[in-house]
Amino acid sequence: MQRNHNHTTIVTVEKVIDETPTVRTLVFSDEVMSNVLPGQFAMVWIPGINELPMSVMISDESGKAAFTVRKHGAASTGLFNVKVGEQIGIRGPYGNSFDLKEGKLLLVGGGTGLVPMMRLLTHVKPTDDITVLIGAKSKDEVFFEDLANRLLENNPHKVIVSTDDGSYGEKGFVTDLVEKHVDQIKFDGVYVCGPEIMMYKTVQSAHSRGIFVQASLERMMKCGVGICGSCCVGEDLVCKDGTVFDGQHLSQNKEFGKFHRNKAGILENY
Amino acid sequence: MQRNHNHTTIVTVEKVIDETPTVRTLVFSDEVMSNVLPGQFAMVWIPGINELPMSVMISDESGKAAFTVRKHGAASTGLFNVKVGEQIGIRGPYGNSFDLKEGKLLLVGGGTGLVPMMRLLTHVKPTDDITVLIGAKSKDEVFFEDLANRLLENNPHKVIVSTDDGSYGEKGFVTDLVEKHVDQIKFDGVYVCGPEIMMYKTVQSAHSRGIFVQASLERMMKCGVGICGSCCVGEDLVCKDGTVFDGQHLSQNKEFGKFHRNKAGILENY
Amino acid sequence: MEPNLATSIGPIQLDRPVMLASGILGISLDVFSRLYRSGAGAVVTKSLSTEPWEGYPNPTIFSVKGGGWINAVGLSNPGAENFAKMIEPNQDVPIIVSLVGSIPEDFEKMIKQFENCKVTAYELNLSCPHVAKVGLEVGDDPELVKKIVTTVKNSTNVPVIAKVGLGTTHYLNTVGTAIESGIDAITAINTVRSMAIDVETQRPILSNKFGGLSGTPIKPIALRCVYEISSKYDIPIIGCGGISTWEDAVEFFLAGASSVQLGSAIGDNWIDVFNEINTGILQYMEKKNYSKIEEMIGLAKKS
Amino acid sequence: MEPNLATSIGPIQLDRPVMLASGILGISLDVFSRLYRSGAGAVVTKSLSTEPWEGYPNPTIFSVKGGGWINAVGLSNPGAENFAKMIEPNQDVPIIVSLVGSIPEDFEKMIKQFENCKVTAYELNLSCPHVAKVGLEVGDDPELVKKIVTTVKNSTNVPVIAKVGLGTTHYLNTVGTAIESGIDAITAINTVRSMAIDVETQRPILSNKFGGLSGTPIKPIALRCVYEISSKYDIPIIGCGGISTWEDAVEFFLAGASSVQLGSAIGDNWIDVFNEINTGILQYMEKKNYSKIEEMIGLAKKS
Ligand SMILES: Cc1cc2nc3c(=O)[nH]c(=O)nc-3n(C[C@H](O)[C@H](O)[C@H](O)COP(=O)(O)OP(=O)(O)OC[C@H]3O[C@@H](n4cnc5c(N)ncnc54)[C@H](O)[C@@H]3O)c2cc1C
Ligand SMILES: Cc1cc2nc3c(=O)[nH]c(=O)nc-3n(C[C@H](O)[C@H](O)[C@H](O)COP(=O)(O)OP(=O)(O)OC[C@H]3O[C@@H](n4cnc5c(N)ncnc54)[C@H](O)[C@@H]3O)c2cc1C
Ligand SMILES: Cc1cc2nc3c(=O)[nH]c(=O)nc-3n(C[C@H](O)[C@H](O)[C@H](O)COP(=O)(O)O)c2cc1C
Ligand SMILES: Cc1cc2nc3c(=O)[nH]c(=O)nc-3n(C[C@H](O)[C@H](O)[C@H](O)COP(=O)(O)O)c2cc1C
Ligand code: FES
Ligand code: FES
Repeated sequence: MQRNHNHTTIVTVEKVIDETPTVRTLVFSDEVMSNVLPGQFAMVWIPGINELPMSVMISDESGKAAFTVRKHGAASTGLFNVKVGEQIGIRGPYGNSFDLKEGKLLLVGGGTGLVPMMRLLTHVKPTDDITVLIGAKSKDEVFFEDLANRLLENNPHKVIVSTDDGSYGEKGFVTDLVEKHVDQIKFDGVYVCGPEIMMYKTVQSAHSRGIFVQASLERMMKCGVGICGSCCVGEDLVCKDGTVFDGQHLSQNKEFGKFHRNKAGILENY
Repeated sequence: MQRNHNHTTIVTVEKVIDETPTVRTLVFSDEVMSNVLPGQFAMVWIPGINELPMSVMISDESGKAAFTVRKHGAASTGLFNVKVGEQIGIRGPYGNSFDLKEGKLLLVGGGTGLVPMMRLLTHVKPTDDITVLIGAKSKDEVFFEDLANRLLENNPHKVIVSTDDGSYGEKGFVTDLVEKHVDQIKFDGVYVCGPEIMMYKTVQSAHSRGIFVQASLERMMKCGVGICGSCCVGEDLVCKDGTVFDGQHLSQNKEFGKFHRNKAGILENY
Repeated sequence: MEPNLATSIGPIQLDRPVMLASGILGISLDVFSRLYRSGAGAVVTKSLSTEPWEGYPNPTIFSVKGGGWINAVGLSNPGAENFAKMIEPNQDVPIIVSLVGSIPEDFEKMIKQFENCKVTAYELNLSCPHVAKVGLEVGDDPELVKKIVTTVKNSTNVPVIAKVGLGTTHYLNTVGTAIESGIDAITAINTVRSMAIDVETQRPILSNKFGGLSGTPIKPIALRCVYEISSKYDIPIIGCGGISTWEDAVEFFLAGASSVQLGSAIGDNWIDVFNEINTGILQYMEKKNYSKIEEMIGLAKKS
Repeated sequence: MEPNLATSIGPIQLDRPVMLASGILGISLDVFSRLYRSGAGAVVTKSLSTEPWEGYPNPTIFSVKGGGWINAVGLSNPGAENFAKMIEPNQDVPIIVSLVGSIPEDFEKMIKQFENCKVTAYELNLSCPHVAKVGLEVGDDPELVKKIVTTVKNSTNVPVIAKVGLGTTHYLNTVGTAIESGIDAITAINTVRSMAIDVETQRPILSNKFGGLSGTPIKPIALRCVYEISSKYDIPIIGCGGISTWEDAVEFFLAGASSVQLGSAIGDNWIDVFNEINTGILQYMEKKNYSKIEEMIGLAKKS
């Protein structure tokens, strides 16, 4: 019987990689998750604790996938603390995926927003000329720089890191780097995932210059399947219509970059 | 979506053929029913009246099927009285089918038990040498004789009718004719459907001579799918294990030819 | 005459007979407009309480192998006041405001907060099967139902619907009490209390352990409730539970419902389901030569 | 230690934990033997009454589009006396005799008729949802339940099980009453009252209009009932409702059932289902390192 993506599958964590003091990658075997499209996510059950939406991280081993989680509140800390040999439940993949252009591409990621970007890198053509911008608060929090370089070995590419405090790479917000890049280069596609304000500015920078841009949004998610409504942003449901939206569409959304909803569904400012 | 054979499909009766004063054939369009195997049956819903098991009769028009019903109690009389343009519900096909041998074949049918025999005739090879024995009480009740001859146009064949009162064809019970035939000819297969006693004797005649024989049994049926148990005969469930059983198997069944169960499930003698 | 999808549920008039059920995608006015444009005849809001509620932690929803969903979102909602502010600009979308509470005063207070809103009806959730002190725990208490319905009817001229479900008190008694207290219509049914256990980790999956079953599995149960209510009482009924095709909707009309709600079908077929059902109903009406939904309501009781 | 499928339900010992539910293929001793050989741990007979009953006219069973069945066979059965005669020769097959009746004397009388039979247990059907004056109409009346259970317990030393379902009285109260009156075990649940209407002919499909929903749709409901009973009372439980895979069976064990029954799964997967489930449970036990079913009973309540 084919697996119904809405039914929870239990997998065992096989490897835990510390990316930074607060970010870990948990690797597990699952054919379906190893083949998701860039931008797709899973609902991840940490038994007895919570269930969270997580982008599906790549693994270098075939048939495997991973989650890269930053410890934050109780739920993500629960996932962060899962040990090798422990079980978690997964359902999905959910959501649409990035529409990958060819030519000069700009990928912008912050924190765990880099996860879908890494998977996107596994889909580029060898002829594509790729620039990856990685934003972080400080040196400690930089990860996936080496991975990005490794994945792009056979491509013309640049991987540039910026830190807010300048402790590593260029100093300043990654969105300033974005602005600089789109000013100089006519990209064929810009892709962004990270904090909403980073995505908002990146979309503005690219879209206002007529450059094709897509962002993968995050919202509170309960069901992941378009029932509960908790992930709405304007009239869009992130889990079902997204998570990936075009700049064109986002520029007309009243809530993107301005509001999100909390667990009770109350609009809060970013 | 493919049709689930357990879900009732509503069809409209398009033609009604009077076979005898008490037997009618009701023709309707239904691709699935037009292609059932010989021996298979349908559960037929007469809205507001009852639901009955019925062998699926052939029709000369493609994409069509029929039921040939003898009016008896309230349920079958309800079906008998359905007019052209009225709707009935059907589910199925249910049950297994005859295992058709090649060579010299003997088909024995009584009354509406001829229905699966007619369908069997549409599956024989042109080289098969076929004898059809039709039993009836009296001349009035003979039907499908012409049809059998027509279906066997291209085969070496004989169609012999016997009536209990001798008012048509040979006089006597059809089972006496069976006995005579199996004595003279080493048939490759014998197939029978009709009153239980006719089937019992036919099975005995053939099986005792080492001739392959199959009978299609009738029992009270409520569900048709192996849930309710009302169709049991010994440890067999007619709807699920049958309706077609081999002589070998039947000769070991304690109830075949002797008992059947009434609507309350009480064993009654034949 | 061309068939027409309009229907009336007692004093409530709708252009189309299939509504969005409460709790499904039900927290944003923008989403409501989108659903209305997609063919919903009305939208029912998430059940609102006097205070904002976060609801239960995840997992709050579970997809059942045999079909359907079990949810225990725990009535998370932004609270009636916030919600009223959000829908104030609305003019076009028929919005039915669903309310939960424990005492009559809760409902009275919330209805005041909607004074400046265009509200098509209120739906009193007397039937959520997984939150303490509200929902079914209210619906199962006939005295409380009486007080709440009476109070609400005295607080507003907007039509009031009671939503019932399978609880510890027989729902037909709850319906009877609501009718005696002046209710305008009944929605039947809510989700059915259920559970799922993971065999690997050996624990209930939902954080709340128990949740409510919705979707195809409950359709035969919901249909029987509608038929039973319409056979026993003379009250407009909104059928709800497992509806996902036009045939399902028509079955509910034939059983006595004058309109229907759906939720879970959206999780399986997304929001196109409204127009698919509308189209199917229209074709059925053409075939049967009906010009109005009304003509088919309750026909199955005649046979 | 090799895992072993034996289980005990209070005083009842079974070699294998999956039984045939009442009313399924349940009228012939030969069929019982066949099912036992196919892996059933015990068979429950069709519910028997003091007199033979023909049951309702067809259609008596309906296959639901979303899965499961609705049946209203109307408790057709050959009567306890005929039935007792039929099973008298039985020595090997663990047979649980299901009984329906309206008054304590009905049950008393039938139990006498089984005096010469090897009966593993009696199961009192207090929960059939579609026949007047018996089944749920009895189960919904606490006084009557008390009288019947007390009478039955005084009439026999064979263990007695009460089978409950969703009626108009809360089933947990029925369970409580049965326990106070001395019942040995509880089977939960029976079918859930339901209905299906044909949109073409616009009439209820079953001749009795209402029937009981069984199969996959009711599994989440049944599981919650078992969990609720085992959380509230200390009584052996037989889980029943929608079980069709070994995972389903294990879920019921984890919720607190010490054995399970199944019926509808036979309509979908035929009688191989018993051995499929037995094999799956054994593999699960090996993986989890259990030697007895007992070790997993109720584990989901610990989390
Ligand atoms: C599509 C998608 C993909 C994601 N991918 C990743 C990833 O790869 N790695 C990663 O570390 N994080 C990812 N997240 C974020 C993650 O789901 C959590 O939001 C985050 O881990 C904080 O959760 P918390 O409950 O521990 O924090 P809390 O302190 O409880 O909550 C902090 C904030 O997190 C958000 N949040 C909490 N629960 C949820 C929820 N169920 N759904 C969405 N947001 C929630 C809310 O805005 C909340 O206010 C993703 C989110 C989405 C929607
Ligand atoms: C597999 C199968 C195929 C059949 N094919 C045909 C056919 O092609 N043409 C035809 O005329 N008849 C056929 N029958 C017989 C038919 O189903 C009825 O049994 C018969 O029409 C008499 O039904 P009644 O209810 O009108 O009679 P009643 O007077 O009510 O009953 C007479 C007897 O018919 C039998 N019977 C009644 N109801 C059923 C039922 N639901 N299932 C089985 N037996 C029942 C019982 O033995 C009963 O005692 C078939 C039966 C089976 C099992
Ligand atoms: C996720 C979810 C949340 C729900 N929230 C509510 C609610 O807040 N108030 C309410 O009255 N019903 C609520 N319900 C019940 C639905 O309104 C509806 O009665 C039930 O789901 C049956 O309909 P369906 O099968 O079409 O989903 C909820 C159902 C689901 C699945
Ligand atoms: C056709 C049919 C007949 C039934 N007859 C009885 C009965 O006589 N007595 C009884 O207690 N339960 C009866 N039941 C209920 C079953 O025993 C069982 O409780 C119910 O079907 C749920 O289990 P399942 O989902 O495995 O079928 C019947 C069920 C079906 C489908
Ligand atoms: S997470 Fe529930 S609708 Fe998107
Ligand atoms: S007719 Fe029900 S088991 Fe055969």
